[in-house]
Amino acid sequence: MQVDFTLLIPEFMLAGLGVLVLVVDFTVPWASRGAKNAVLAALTVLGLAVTFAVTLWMQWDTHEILYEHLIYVDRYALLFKALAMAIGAVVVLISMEYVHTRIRHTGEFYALIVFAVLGAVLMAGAAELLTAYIAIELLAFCLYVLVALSRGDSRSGEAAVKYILLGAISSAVMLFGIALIYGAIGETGFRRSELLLEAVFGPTVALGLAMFVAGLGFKLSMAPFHLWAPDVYEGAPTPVTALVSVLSKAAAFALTLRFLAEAGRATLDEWQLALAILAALTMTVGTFTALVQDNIKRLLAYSSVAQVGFVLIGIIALNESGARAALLHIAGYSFTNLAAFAVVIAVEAKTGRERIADYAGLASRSPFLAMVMASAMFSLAGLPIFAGFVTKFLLFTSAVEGGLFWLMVVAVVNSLVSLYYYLRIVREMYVGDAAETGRLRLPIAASVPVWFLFAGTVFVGVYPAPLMDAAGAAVGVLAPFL
Amino acid sequence: MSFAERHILEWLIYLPMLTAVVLVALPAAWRLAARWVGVGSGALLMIGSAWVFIAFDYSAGADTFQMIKVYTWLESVGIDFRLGVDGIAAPMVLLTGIVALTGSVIAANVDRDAKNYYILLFVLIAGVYGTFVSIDLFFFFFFYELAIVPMFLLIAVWGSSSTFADFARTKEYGALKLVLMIVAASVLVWIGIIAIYVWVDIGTFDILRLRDAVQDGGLSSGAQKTLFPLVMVGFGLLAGLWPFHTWSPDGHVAAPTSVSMLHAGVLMKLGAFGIIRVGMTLLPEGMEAWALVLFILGTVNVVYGAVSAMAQTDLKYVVGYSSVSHMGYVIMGIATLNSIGLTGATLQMFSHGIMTALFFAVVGAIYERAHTRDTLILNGLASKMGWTTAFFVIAGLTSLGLPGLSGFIAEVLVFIGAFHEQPILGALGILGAALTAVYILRLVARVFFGQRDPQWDDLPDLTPREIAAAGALVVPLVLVGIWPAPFLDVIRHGVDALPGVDALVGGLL
Amino acid sequence: MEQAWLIPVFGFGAFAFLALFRKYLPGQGKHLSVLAIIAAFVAVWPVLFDMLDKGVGEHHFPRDWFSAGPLEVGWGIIVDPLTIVMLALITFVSVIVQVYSLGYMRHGNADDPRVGWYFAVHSLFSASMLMLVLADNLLLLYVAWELVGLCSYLLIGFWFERRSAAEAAKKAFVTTRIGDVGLLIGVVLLIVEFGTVDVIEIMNSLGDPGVNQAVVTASAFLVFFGAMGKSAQFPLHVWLPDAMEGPTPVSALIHAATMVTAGVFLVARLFPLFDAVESAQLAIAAIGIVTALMGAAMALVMTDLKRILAYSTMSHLGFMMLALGAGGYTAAIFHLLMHGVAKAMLFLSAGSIMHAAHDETDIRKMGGLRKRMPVTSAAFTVGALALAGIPPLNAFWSKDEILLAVAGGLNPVFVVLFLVAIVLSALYMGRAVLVVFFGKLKPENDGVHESPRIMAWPLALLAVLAVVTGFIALPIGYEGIGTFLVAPGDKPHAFEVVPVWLVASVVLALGGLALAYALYGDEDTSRVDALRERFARAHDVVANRFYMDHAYQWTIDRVVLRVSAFLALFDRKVVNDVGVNGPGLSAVEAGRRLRYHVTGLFADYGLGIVVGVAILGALLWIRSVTG
Amino acid sequence: MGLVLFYAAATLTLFASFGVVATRNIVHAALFLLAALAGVAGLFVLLYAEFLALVQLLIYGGAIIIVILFALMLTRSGEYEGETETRRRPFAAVAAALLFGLMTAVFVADAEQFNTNTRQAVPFRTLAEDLFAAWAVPFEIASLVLLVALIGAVVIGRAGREEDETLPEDDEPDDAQEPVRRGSRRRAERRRRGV
Amino acid sequence: MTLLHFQLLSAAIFCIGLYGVLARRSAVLVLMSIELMLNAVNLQLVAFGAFSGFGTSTGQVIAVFVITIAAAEVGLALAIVMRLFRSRGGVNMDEIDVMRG
Repeated sequence: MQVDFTLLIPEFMLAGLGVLVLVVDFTVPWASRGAKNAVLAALTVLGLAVTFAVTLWMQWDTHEILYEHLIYVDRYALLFKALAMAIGAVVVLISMEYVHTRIRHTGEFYALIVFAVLGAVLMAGAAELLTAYIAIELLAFCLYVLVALSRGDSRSGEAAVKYILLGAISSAVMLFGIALIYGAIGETGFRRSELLLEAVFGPTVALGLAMFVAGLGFKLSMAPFHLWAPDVYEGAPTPVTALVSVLSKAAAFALTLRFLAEAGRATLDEWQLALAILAALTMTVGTFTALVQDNIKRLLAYSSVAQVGFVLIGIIALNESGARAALLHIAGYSFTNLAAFAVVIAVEAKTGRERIADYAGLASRSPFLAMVMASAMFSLAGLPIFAGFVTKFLLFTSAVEGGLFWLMVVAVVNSLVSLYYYLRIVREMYVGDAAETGRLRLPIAASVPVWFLFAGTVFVGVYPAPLMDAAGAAVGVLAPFL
Repeated sequence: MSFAERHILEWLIYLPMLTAVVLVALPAAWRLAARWVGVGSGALLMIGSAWVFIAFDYSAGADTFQMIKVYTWLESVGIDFRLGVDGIAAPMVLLTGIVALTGSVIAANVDRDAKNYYILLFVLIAGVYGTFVSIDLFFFFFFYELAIVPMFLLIAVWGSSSTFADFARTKEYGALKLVLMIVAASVLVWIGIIAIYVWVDIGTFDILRLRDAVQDGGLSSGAQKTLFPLVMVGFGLLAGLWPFHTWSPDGHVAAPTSVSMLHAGVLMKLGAFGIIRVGMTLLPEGMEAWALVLFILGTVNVVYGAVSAMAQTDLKYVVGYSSVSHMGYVIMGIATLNSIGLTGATLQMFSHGIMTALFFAVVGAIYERAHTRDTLILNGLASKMGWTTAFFVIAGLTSLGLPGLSGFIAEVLVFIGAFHEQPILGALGILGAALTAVYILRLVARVFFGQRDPQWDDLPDLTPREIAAAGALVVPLVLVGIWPAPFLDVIRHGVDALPGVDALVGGLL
Repeated sequence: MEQAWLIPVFGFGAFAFLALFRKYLPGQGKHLSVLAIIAAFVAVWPVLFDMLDKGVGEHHFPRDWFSAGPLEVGWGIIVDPLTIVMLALITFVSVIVQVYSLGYMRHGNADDPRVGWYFAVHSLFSASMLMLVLADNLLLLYVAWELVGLCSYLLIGFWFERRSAAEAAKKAFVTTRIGDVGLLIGVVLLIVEFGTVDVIEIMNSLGDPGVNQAVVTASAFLVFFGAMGKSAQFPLHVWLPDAMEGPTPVSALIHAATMVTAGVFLVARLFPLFDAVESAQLAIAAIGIVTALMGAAMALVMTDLKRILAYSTMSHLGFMMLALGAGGYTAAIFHLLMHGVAKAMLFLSAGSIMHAAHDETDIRKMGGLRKRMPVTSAAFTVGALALAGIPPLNAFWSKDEILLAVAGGLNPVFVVLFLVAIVLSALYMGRAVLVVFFGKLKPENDGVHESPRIMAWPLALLAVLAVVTGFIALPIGYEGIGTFLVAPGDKPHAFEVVPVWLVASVVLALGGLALAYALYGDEDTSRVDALRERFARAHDVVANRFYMDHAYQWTIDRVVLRVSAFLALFDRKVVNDVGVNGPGLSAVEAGRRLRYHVTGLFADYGLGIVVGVAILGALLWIRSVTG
Repeated sequence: MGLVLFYAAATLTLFASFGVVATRNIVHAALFLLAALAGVAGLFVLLYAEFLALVQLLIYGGAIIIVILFALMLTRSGEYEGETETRRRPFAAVAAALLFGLMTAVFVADAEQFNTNTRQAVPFRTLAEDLFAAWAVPFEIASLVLLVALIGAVVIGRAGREEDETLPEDDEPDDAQEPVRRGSRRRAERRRRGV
Repeated sequence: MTLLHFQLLSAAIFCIGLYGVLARRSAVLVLMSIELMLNAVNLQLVAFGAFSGFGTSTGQVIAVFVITIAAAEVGLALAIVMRLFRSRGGVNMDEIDVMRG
């Protein structure tokens, strides 16, 4: 069994980067917290950037399966690797100020982000159930710790307890599913199990599939496995919330799509309806509950539950356009949500407030932040000229192409209702009267990526072709299964 | 095609966008600069729009869609940035130009945060242009939605709340209702568009190719009949279709002047335009099946709007309900499905757009001076505010269908078309015109004529800038009223090419 | 003859110019308007002679006004005797009135501040009225029809600071527009049925096979409804007396001589249409006589000079309609002309009095004015006598024609009623003249003196005309009006005299005057008061204008406004609050309830997972078994 | 013989499992857990997975139980007074029963399909080779997971200890504390009501 | 002794564990119950590996990983629970409900 280890260089680099951050943190005698924070953040971002570049450079045209179906190194994985690293870097940048004031363990914080990125990268490449599970756990463990990192806020502890215990339950469920699938077909590789799944599809495989998907659903916060999301979003330090909402979603999505396409394509008829019902439930629950939230982080939690419901459409339709659109949507959602969280983080870092009412008059205190937030809200609501419009449009189109007309109708209606709560925030920022005056300024380090995110949201919304090509290339890998 | 012909349409979209970007870059303190940029851009748009209208070749045998420009956008899905105008879009482009210019002139009255106001205004304008000139279903919808988004902030931030004897309407309520209702309706359109794309299944959003495919039987009659109500209600709502019209009066009451002008003047036309562009063009059989329903709703619009307007005591509510009533004529005209009715409908879109913009400009001016729009309080304004009165009366006369002004030609054509199909409904439509006379004249008599209360003694008349803007709106009203032929020739070219239109040629009408 | 289109153009041009630039012209450009109308007046003559030369003509212009689908609406004119006489009347009276207005709109040494606007609208009115009579197609005719209505509105409301003027203007416009609804429906029906807008074409194809006679009948009634509005026929007459709020020259021109006769003209223009529908003709006659009697009755009890004249106008318009209903095309138009001249003169005289007496219009406060205002009183008397039907003044001839037509074409009931109306006519005219000009001069009118020459001369000119114009009925120099003005399809007929009717009408008219003298001949009002006591109830009804205004007001207040208030409330409470806010609020309410599914309890979250697994597993299992 | 052993181990495991979830004494619960783990280890032996049985005993018995006991002592959870069950106990029972029913049905339905009726041992060498060669990557990742868990345990433990310390730029938001107060108020209330 | 025996036993342990997770108040007990669930998984895996005749070690390998991860999870979870205990003065799962809705 000859394995080309060079193909795993990005993963090694990430692992090394994480350790390096820890080591630097421990060994360097820091002059001040500020310096430590800045240097470590810079180191992390630089490392992620280098890895990003190296990954793209080395793996642009690679299509390999390592260890006989353990790990894929292909365009599909590459897209998500790149996305994960970008997300990691952006989160580090936008949270520097917050970390400085609110997180004690700077080094561990950045190192854990790097490890989380690594977990996501591995999930994107996982070609087999066990690897997928371990990768999921790597990401999840990082998040458990990160969620608990907030200093002094007991909500953080509550969130962490709920998160890790529920995560453990979901792991157990997922593992039981893996056991059943493995037991039924004697195989854990996605591609090799595809035909077998069809041949032996019966109660055991059905239950195994259900339990495995439930585990994935937990990570995706798909209803009814979504209940942890609002509490964790609220309790976690806000940068971590951003990470949870974007990185773990994207990675879980990558894995789910790959699994359902490669292993589940043949039994599409069996599971499509069930998942479609859950998807409809997910978007509806997320949307309607978000209507009445007061806390912006909780609102964004429900909003991402709803967004996951939308993304699921593309997975469930399981056609090429659906997969492409879902990829596009998850990328657009990542940009957008990060932009929104950048604002939330900035506001919280300055004022310590996170209720929606606290955003009153933000437009006068910081036109830039308000503009970014408003555009993020519009994008999430699916309005032009932002990414959300195009990606939702394509997603819903794919649903009809996949024969799921009713699901598209549900999605469209939810998309409409969601506009209400997104507009609420916009209204608050532009119409409300600020309780405090004085300008809010974003640090340079954060404003650069925020500009980048804003521009990205608009760019994707106005000219999605490049991203669409990338998504197309990625989906091309899955094409035989779509 | 000349260079200009190839690029004019896209620049009608780029220019307002660019203006918005320039304004974003402008420091907030440079108010005057923001105004000049806004007005200058409006003027350029006006020139460009006029050029499009004039350059449109309506001679027999000329292509239905002209100045077509295609940019590949998302090849894999079949979405292209595809622009072109036909005889129905060309007058709408001109209308947009006129209202954009006058609107941006009137918008110079905005004191608070003028820069952002203009930014949003121009995004709105870009959306409107985009919708009128897009011949790709995706972009049609894209711009349609784009035109809605800025409304929320424009109304919620710069609007005005009002309290009445037994109810109150905050600007937030108006803004939220307007945006949510329009988006709710556009959701139906969305479903329809996607369904058309998938079911016709030729892998493109190109309206022209879809049209041809549908005419070759690419979409079953049942599907068309299923989808048409979605499109009808979806676009109809923006056109103020009863009973989905309530966003319109409330929204207009809350909106600042220039936004009302653009919204009632142009945006509402997008709805009717959408019914023609999507409903008639792509779902001709559905249109035919649902025409009677649309017809009845349109007639209800006319009468209901007029009767409701009669009971209003707020100037903007009156104008708002009158818009509902007048858009009813447009809907009736479309529902006739014959060439005369449709021609009338299109001309009515143009005419009403200008007229209502004028209305709102004047009403806004009154409100800015008197700080009230209550018709029970205002009186005798005519002797001190001559220009105001003159413009209001001209708008009012247009609205009640006085010959010599544009409304008459449009309405009469609608009536002729309507009588050909449904004489009873047509007669009700004419009755609506008489009701319009009642409420407009009551209003004029009450607000402008009669003894003046001393508290209004010091209200100044329109400023020269406002006079220029309002005057610019009067010109097309009179021009179309006296010499509608250039407009009708262009419109005829578009109407004749629509599928499912009864040309009414041969024998008696 | 083609150049006839120029006639209205002068006026339109003057209007456009004055509307835009009057502020910058000396005297606000009023002379320009007068010049324009004089030009129009002059331009009528070549057309007349041309027509006499070449006969009736229709002329289309090569360029269409507009076209939509197969419908083509051209610019075109008809020049026929009807047009010519209307042109002559309109231009002539307009010239007179405008010249008169030059004086009337001057108070002391200053013009009315809006005098430019006044003349501008006058120009527009004349032009529109000329266009109305020239129009060869229904739409053009309708356009002009509405424009004259607009001018009437603008001029009634000329002194809009007065609440009553504003209300009167509104009332006039709204009422006539109610009629116009019918007209427009009728016109559109005709257009749709015949596929053309050309009047002559439509009239020629009325009897064609395949024409839906129901449509023809309906449009006849509807068109007449329009005519009723404009020509103040019962029950749409209520606006006319109120219209007297306008400046008096306006009343003379618009509400006596020209615009109000547009309805009569319209029926005449579309005469074949009504000829074809017998029931419509009967309706016209009935409406006409009712209007005539009501108008006369009300004229008799009014104390306001202008209102007396207004009701008299209404009454005479009724005569014209009656004539048309009887098929007396010639008679109607003839009376239209004669009445126009006479009534214009009466109004101008009244204006002259008001100008002198500080806008006093109550006849009870007048008396003996003949000594102070000789020209005015002479003119007024001539006009009154003419309208009373005293030979050889002009209206005598035309009234006689009508009587002949009625006797020849209608039920005797109409004849009797018409004769009653003739008596009433003479009676109220006699009353007006006696009360205003004879008797003792009231002290408050001590300073009254004759109006300036620019107002007096037109009066004198009109008085002369009132005397002589009647003779055009006679075959002097040509075959007479009966051969000149002929209904389409009718044979020309020579002027005829039926002695019985001639004598009857003259005797009745004189009888009426005698009665008037008996009642109002001196200062003693006891006879009148006794009569009023005697017929108190009838007097009340008539003095309250048959409670028509009350009925309308009641309908507006209690029906229309209540319906609209209800609808507005319905719109807000039901359509908006329930239909729009309802779904929105219920969505929020759903969210409010739904949020409790996130209880915060770990156990519940875990339960969620279990339930989800169970549901998903069960669903998948079922699918694996079934499909 | 095998069946007897199976039933013995199964009975032990089930009984001990019930003990874990039913006993009121938490230390007892930990001991029951140990017993259940041992039972499962026995079952592993029956399935010819001796290595796994060993691992089970070593890691669980040796490590996890110790850790848990430490935790029990540190959190003083042993001296639990009053209710030991959550308010959702009935639902929990129903849900567990439901799932068990579903699983039973599934397993019974597919009882024959995957059952070869012969147990098959995997040679220890194969296991080792697979673990370190074929599954090398998951193995590596697992080590990272352990690293993260280690860091986490340390950091979180430390965070707790140093909670009272303030950072130089501390500006604790007011409302960050607010939920705690809310929570404790509710707790106090509940105590007062004797719930 | 068939696969079904082990499967049912495993299911029973899993569900008992599940019950414990949901019904137990003490966070530490919840963790213990989770261990039970994971053990059930392992039993399932090993039983399948032994009975299904695949002849591969995969079942056992997964079980090894499960045990490893479970150990790590317990450690981490306990740390978090302890932290919560310190800030709240209790680890009662019924009272960890500050955040809701």
